[in-house]
Parts: sequence; C-alpha cells; structure tokens
Amino acid sequence: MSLYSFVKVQVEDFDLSTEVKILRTGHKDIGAVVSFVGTVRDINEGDDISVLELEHYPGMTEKALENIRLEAHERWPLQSSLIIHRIGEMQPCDQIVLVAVTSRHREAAFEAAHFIMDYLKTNAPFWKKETFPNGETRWVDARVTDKEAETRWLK
Amino acid sequence: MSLYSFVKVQVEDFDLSTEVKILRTGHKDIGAVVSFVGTVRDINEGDDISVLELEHYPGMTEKALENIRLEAHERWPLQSSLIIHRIGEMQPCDQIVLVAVTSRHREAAFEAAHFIMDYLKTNAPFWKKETFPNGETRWVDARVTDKEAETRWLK
Amino acid sequence: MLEILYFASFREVLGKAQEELPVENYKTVECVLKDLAGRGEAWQQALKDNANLQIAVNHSVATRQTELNPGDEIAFFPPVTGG
Amino acid sequence: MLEILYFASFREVLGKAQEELPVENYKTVECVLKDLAGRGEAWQQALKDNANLQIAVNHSVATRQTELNPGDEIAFFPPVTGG
Repeated sequence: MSLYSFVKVQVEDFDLSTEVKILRTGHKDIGAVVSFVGTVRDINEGDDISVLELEHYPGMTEKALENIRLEAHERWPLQSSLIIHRIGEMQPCDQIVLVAVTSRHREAAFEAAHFIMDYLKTNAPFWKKETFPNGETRWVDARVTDKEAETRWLK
Repeated sequence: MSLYSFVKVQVEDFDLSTEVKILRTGHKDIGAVVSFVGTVRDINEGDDISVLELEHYPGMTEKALENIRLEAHERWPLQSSLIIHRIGEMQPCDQIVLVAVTSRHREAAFEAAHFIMDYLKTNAPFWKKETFPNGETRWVDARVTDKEAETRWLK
Repeated sequence: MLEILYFASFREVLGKAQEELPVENYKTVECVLKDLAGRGEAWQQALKDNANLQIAVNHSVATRQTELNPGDEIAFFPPVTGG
Repeated sequence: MLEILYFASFREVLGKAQEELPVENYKTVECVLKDLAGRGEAWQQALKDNANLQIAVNHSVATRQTELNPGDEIAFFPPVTGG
C-alpha cells in the first residue's frame, strides 16, 4: 500500500477540486483531466427517493476497484487515476462516486474515465437500497443498459 | 442574456468544485456530472514550454462556444452545461479550459462533454502561442488529430 | 472451515450476514449451494433457481464449479448496483 | 466601410490588428483578398496562396465567396488552436 491510495471506499463526502489537485500533483505533462461525479437522483423509475443506502463487500470492493483502475492504465496512456466510492446513507443530490483520470491528451482521458465507470457499475460489489417518502424500501435492480455498456469495452 | 451565463471567456482562473456546484443548482434529477479540465502541459512536441499565451476573437468566440453548447443540448438529454475558457498568459500546469455537463445518466454526460471539447478545439477562435525558456516564441500548429476527432460527431 | 457471506437482498431474505461451515463436505461451490438450498423455500429460491445469484470466492468472481479449500471465504449476492 | 481584423500569426506577419476599407469596391470576400494581396509579398503569401487562411464575416465562419454589405466585420486568421 502506498501512502496515498487511489481507491477509496468511504462514508465521508469528497471535494472534487481537492481530489483533482492531489491527482495532478507530482505528474508532469498532463494536458487533460476528466472527472465523473455520480449523484443521488431524487427520482428513480418514476418514484421519489428520500434516502439511498449503499452497501458493499469490504475487501472485495477495494480489490475490484483497483483491478478496474489498473486495467484502464493498461489500455490507455494515463498519468494518474482515482476512484472514490461512498457507502452508507445518502440523500438526493449527494455525491456517491468520483472517477478522475489525467492524461496528456483528452481522448485517452475521456475513454478511460468512461471505461472505469462502465466497469465499476457491473463489477464492483456495491448494492443500492432506496427508501421512499412513505418509509418503504426497495433494492435497486441492476440495469440491462449497464451490462450493455460494459460490452462496448470487450477486446 | 440570462443572469448567469454558461459561456465564459476570462483571464481569471476557475475552481472546479465551485463551478460544478453552480451548474447543479436548480436542476432536479441529475445523476451524472462529467467535467473536463484542460491544463497547460510543460512539454509540447518535445520542447519545454515556459509561457503559453491565449489569444481570442472577442464576440465571435462567445458566439461559437454558445453554439457548440446548444448543439450538445440538442443531441443529448442534458440538464445543464458550462464552458469556461481562459485567455492571456498562462504557465505550465495552469488550467486553460473547463467543460462540464450534467445529465440523468452517465452515457449522455460523457458523450456531450467529449463532443463539446472536440468541437471547441476546431471551431472556437482561440490561438495559442508558446514561449520557450530561451525566450523564443512559436504559434501552436493546429493538430490533424483534432480535425479527425471532430469528424467522429458528424451526423 | 468455510466462511460464508450474504449481501444485500440475499442477507435480508436469508436473515443472515455470515456463518461458518465445515469444509470437509464441500469440494465445489455447487456442493455448498446444494446443501444450503435444503434449508427451506427461501434458501432454495435464493440459491438454487436464481439466475441472479452472484458468487465470489476469496474476493474474486467465481462460479458454481469453483473448487474450494479450507479457509476459503465464499460470498453470495445479487447483481451489483453501485456507481 | 468594412471593418477588417487580423488575428494571431496573421496579425504578426501583416503587422496590423485592424483597419477600415471603403465598401464600394468589394462585392465578396474574394475581392477584398485580391486587393489586400497586392500590398506585397507578406500579404500575398498570407491571403492569396495560403491554404490555412480562415475567414469570418460578422462572427460567423465564411468563405471567399461570401457576399459583403456595408458595415460588415471581416476577420482573417489561421486554424484555431484553443482548448
């Protein structure tokens, strides 16, 4: 483990600018930084959401995220990359996940960030549970479109 | 002109988190925020760069950027978008440009941000001039790969 | 011993987050599943006939055919929905 | 009158950022270019034989064939390199 890990699974919120600044530090020749922030939507499949709970598989989650990150570095010429995924209870508009990558040129940065998100969606062991205003709960179903998105990157 | 404009050409630096926060304000049902930050590289075509100067065409630049932004909104279901491009003198590692878009799902957000950057590169009247450590200067040549990247989006 | 973990809807439906099973009886994940499915209808539905069942052994994606060794950690869970 | 603007390397090579020209003589951008190219070798190279010449009329991308009206703003510049 290095002093600063590029995969973080945490309860705490994150600040986009701060994380991007850290990600750029110590790297020369960066021309492009692409970042993705996933946020809690206030509506899912037509229903109002009041709370979103994120469960994960400690140990396996970090390993899965690191594998996806390393795979991105093998496929594209990246200078650095970072994945932060929050767990626990969140409200609408809260930030859930951050993926940020740096590269010399924008093409690699856009592709790699998109790839990491698509793979994270179908390969990292997180599960979402929604609570509605009336107190009822529902485990979020996996989306077919996420599985389709992943196939785009098959070699 | 609305009170808050989504195209800004400015000398001042920008803060990524602050701009993304403003961009999300007042929009419901956002699930994805993709942002691109272009930075001044310390090396270009093998040469060390000490200063980068950005010239633009006042009036036409803002119009071109707004047209690209509106075209992105026509092509993808976006909630909001923002383009900030700096002008004047910059040093290596400085931020040059920010493109940020919000959408319900990540696919549209990734595509739209990538599209805006590709079109900005070949359609917005900005010109870069590099100064080397020995004081000599060079106007940056347009890259063939930028023209190729644009053709990817032809309908 | 084998360490068995259940996550998300599986944990709720089966009423259990983890348990230990003696390893001697189980050559593959399929053997574990067969045994657990005999505990009742909820177990059978979740572990036997469920196309949504996902399996991990020692933090890596696995299948019903994955072979087991003493001390292995086996997890059962639904398709992931993070991000 | 026509307002003529030069940007980036064109401004440097031609030693001029802007000027005004009487409109009566010019039906299209081509007419302006032909006239300006007669000012000397730098002008000819930049405006006559230069595949890199980009043109805008009133802040919109234009061509040599674009027609002109009194008060138009015409800009000459190299391929853009922002972002």
